[in-house]
Amino acid sequence: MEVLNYPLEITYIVASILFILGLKGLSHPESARRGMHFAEIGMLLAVVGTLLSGEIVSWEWILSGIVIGSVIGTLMAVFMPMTAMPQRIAISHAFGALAAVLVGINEYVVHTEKAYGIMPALGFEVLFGALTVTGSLMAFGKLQGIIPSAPITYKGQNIVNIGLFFLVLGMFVYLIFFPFDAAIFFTMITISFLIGIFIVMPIGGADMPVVLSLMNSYAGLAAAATGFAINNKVLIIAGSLDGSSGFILSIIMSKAMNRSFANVLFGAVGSPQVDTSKLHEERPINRFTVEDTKFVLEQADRVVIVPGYGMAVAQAQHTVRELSDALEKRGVKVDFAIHPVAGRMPGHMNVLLAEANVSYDQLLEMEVINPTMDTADVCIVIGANDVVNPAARTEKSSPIYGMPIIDVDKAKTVIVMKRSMATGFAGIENPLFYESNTKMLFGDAKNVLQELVAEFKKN
Amino acid sequence: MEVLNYPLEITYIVASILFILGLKGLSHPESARRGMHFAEIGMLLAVVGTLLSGEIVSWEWILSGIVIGSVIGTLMAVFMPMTAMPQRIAISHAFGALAAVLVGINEYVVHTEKAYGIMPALGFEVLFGALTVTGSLMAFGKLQGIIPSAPITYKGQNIVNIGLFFLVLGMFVYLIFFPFDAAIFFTMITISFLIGIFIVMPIGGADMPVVLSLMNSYAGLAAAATGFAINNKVLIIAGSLDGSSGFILSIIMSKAMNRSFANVLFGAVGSPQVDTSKLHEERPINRFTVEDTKFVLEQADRVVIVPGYGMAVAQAQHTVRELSDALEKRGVKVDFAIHPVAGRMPGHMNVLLAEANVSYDQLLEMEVINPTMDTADVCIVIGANDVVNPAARTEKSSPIYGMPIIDVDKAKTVIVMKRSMATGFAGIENPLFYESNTKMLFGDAKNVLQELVAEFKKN
Amino acid sequence: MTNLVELLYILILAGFVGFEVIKRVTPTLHTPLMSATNAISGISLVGSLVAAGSDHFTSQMLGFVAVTAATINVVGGFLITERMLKMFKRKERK
Amino acid sequence: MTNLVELLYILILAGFVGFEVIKRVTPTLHTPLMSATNAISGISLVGSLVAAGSDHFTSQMLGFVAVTAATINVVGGFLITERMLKMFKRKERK
Ligand SMILES: NC(=O)c1ccc[n+]([C@@H]2O[C@H](COP(=O)([O-])OP(=O)(O)OC[C@H]3O[C@@H](n4cnc5c(N)ncnc54)[C@H](OP(=O)(O)O)[C@@H]3O)[C@@H](O)[C@H]2O)c1
Ligand SMILES: NC(=O)c1ccc[n+]([C@@H]2O[C@H](COP(=O)([O-])OP(=O)(O)OC[C@H]3O[C@@H](n4cnc5c(N)ncnc54)[C@H](OP(=O)(O)O)[C@@H]3O)[C@@H](O)[C@H]2O)c1
Repeated sequence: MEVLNYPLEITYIVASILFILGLKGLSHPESARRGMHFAEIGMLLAVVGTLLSGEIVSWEWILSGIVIGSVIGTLMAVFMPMTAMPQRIAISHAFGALAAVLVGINEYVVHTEKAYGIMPALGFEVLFGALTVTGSLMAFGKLQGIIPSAPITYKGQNIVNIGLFFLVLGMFVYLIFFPFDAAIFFTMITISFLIGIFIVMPIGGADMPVVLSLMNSYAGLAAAATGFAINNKVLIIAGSLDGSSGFILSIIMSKAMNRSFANVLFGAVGSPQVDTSKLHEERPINRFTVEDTKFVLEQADRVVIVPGYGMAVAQAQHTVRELSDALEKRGVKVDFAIHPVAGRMPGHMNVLLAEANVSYDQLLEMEVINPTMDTADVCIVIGANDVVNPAARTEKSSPIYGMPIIDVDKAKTVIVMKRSMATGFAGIENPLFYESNTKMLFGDAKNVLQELVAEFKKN
Repeated sequence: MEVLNYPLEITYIVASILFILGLKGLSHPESARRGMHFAEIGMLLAVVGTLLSGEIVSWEWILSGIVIGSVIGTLMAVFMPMTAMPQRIAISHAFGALAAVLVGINEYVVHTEKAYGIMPALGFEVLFGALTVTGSLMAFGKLQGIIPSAPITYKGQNIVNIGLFFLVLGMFVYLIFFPFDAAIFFTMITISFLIGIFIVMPIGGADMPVVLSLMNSYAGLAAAATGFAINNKVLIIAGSLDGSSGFILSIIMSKAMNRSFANVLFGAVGSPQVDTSKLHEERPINRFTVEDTKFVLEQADRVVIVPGYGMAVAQAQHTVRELSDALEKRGVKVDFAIHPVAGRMPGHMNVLLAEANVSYDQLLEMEVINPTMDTADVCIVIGANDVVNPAARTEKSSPIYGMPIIDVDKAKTVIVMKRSMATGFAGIENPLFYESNTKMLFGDAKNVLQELVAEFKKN
Repeated sequence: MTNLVELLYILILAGFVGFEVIKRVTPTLHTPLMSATNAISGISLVGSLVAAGSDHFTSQMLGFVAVTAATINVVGGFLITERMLKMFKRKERK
Repeated sequence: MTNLVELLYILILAGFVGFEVIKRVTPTLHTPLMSATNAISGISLVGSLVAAGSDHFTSQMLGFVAVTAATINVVGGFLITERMLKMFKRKERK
């Protein structure tokens, strides 16, 4: 029996409570910052408590690590553009998981006798940790454009992946019974690293957000397993919180993309490769100019703006805000309709518009705005496509049938800003564009919006 | 170190999960019954697991207890009228807490050496258990009318109660350091029994629902303490669930009654004793007959029914359903508006109306119905008073100012059914009755409704 | 209590779970909630069984009364909750 | 692991808490949520510190790298979350 260090244990309990309260704060923008302060204090307590616990006998490596880590972390946080958020989260998962793997290896090689009793937890820890490290790095590479973002596939890929998976599983079971076999231990880690690479390889860049959330979940599981291995409850709790978070976000995304969750969980995520060139129907569309748009907007009492991935690509969020200001100055009521998976990351549109100083109570969720959509005079769709595709409501044969969408087609006039008739992420045709009340305003979102704002400024 | 009985521990884990899932089911009437089945299976598993754990060496007392308990429990459940629900819950709390106290005493007298190490938990257990037993019995007596329901007060009451409280606290602390003093242990239990009686004595019968919820909370705490004492995790979890439930319901009630929670927690709950005889203003009221009412209802497209404590007193729920059916047959849309503290128990109105076969999706919560209240042609208030008092919105000086109410006064016509101009639970005047669009229909709710339904049946 | 710290964690976490879960219980079912938690608090039955089933006479007596009381709670509580919940129905409306 | 059972309870309960709490996170803040949990997952720092602060050279080396990596996670994650949350403001509207 180890002797319990009660002050340390109490500190850890308090830290756990603070983490939970921190995440509870995120239920509303009002309480979010206070919540994060709770979580930060929790982390500080856990660290300081550990440092003062009496287990620390040498300080030089700790200090070096903390200083170097803080500098790198601060630089990354301060100089990173908001648009690079997915990459940053990806690489950060890799770091977190790496720490878990190293702690696990240390337990195994240094505290050998103790490690043997806790092999199940230790195995989980290094296994999940290792595949999260390389999986996240792959995701980072694809998002950053270092690795080609297209799916990399080859014949027999599934067989190789499944084979490796069972190989690792076998080694894990073997180690539980014969933990002394260090060669197998390290081989298992190496193969786990490989699996991380292999399972992300065949996944297209656009699907990376789902991968990110899964990695979040896995990193959480690795941390929880570490908690079991070193008998540390705060690790178990923090790990479970992360695990649930990643899990729930993956569910939300897969639901909103109309994919089964199993499909996502087992890594069979691939960008749909539809040849869109032949899709365009020969039905007529209505084109609008910037002047037409201004004319229609001037008549409106209520305008709803629906942003999508195109707004992020064009970096048009600030210009959108200017348009909204110009309209409000003329007494028009402006709301933003935010679809849960607009963009490429949960909450993507909200962060961009918040960055551009749009008030968060103007950002309405799909369920809130849809019932009022028929009272909108004009709906401006800015670089959104799939999330406003009425085929999800009407066409049983459509791959997105059943997915909830923003009912822009119920507004009196719909103005769609995009560069072409091209399809969005799902690669499917959008009948909205051919509706009689839909007007197409072609061009890069930022350029078009700048012209429009300039028009409003003229008089 | 005790040797762990893993199958038993796993059974307990599963039972804990099932309890949580069971309560989660209550988030919707649709999932509620399945949820309760989960909780029942959880309980069965916990009991069977314990019986098979190998710790049981004699069966006769167990079997007798289970048989007798089951018979009494079944009889109580089958023959109890729905209106006696508060009493039943009260007495049931007493039984649950009694079990906790007896388990605690047994630990102390039989497993003496072990008990001494766990005195803090044991003390909590018997202390909270004992005061819950007598407190619940008192509440039962008041609700059932065995004990006069009026507050029983005497000079110096507060001083006596506070004195006893500190006495018990002192003994508890003493026992932690000198656990061998059995006399003190049993004196402490005896005084706790007294405290339970004394704290409920000065509380009026109408305030018993708050007492009930608090007793629920205390019973939960006693169970959780038992869990600490006998190192049983499922007791801790079930106890925490009960504790939170009682706590949250007390908060909801005290909020809806416009009392501070501290006021409730520290037992200073008393029925407001306002002399209502002189309150009635000399302003004119509009009286309605049953025929008038029928006439107005026939013209209506949408009718909202607001039940209150008077409906429960008159046992009028079935007749209300008949009225609603008669109206619906004529094509009138009928909704029920349920205030969170209408009646004398959280959810009181819902249970009564469900008993009378009203569909639960017709029972709308206050927040849902209020925004639509101005589209109601007629609003029928049946034995409700405080929960429809517009003074809560307008009169800053009113004791209920700020309490959320159902905005019946926004309907085109309001028909109020009650026996007189008497006040309700809060003992305050209701300006609603003097509004020009309010019509008073005096009489016992059941009688009046029966006449009304008969009128509708005539033609 | 060698595992006091762990039990504390369990208490705190179960409190959080209880709080979150109970907060989401629909007000429509607040009365069934009261009787359901009442039934669940009969979990003291588990401790009572061990006492009643021991070979020590005092334990048996205390345990017998405790088992009876807790069983009333469990059986009565669940039956009455079921009875109430059975009443909550959605009618097919035309 | 003498307290395996308790740790399992903690894992399960924390999972329930996580599930309930995360479900209530407003979709508006899903991106900050991702970076906040990312920062919290830097809790591995606690284990890393013990390794880096031991008197065993291998531990020190493994620990040093782990401390660095986990600190990047914690510091970077919280800073970026703060930076994002600071952007969510409510304007006074006329
Ligand atoms: N948010 C998430 O968490 C997440 C995660 C994974 C996948 N997804 C998926 O991503 C999709 C999101 O839907 P969405 O409607 O936001 O986007 P989308 O369906 O991908 O459509 C974006 C549209 O923006 C236009 N666009 C691109 N660059 C533009 C520019 N510079 N200026 C103007 N328009 C531009 C494109 O048309 P042009 O080329 O004609 O301009 C494209 O049709 C959904 O299918 C969702 O399932 C989301
Ligand atoms: N639900 C809870 O959990 C709970 C718990 C504790 C306290 N409370 C309190 O209880 C009150 C509930 O409000 P409420 O509006 O439901 O009731 P109320 O304000 O108590 O009013 C009930 C009204 O019903 C009338 N009435 C009584 N018997 C009747 C009969 N046989 N036929 C027709 N009418 C009859 C009474 O007037 P007449 O005498 O003129 O007929 C009385 O004014 C609130 O103040 C609340 O704070 C509720």
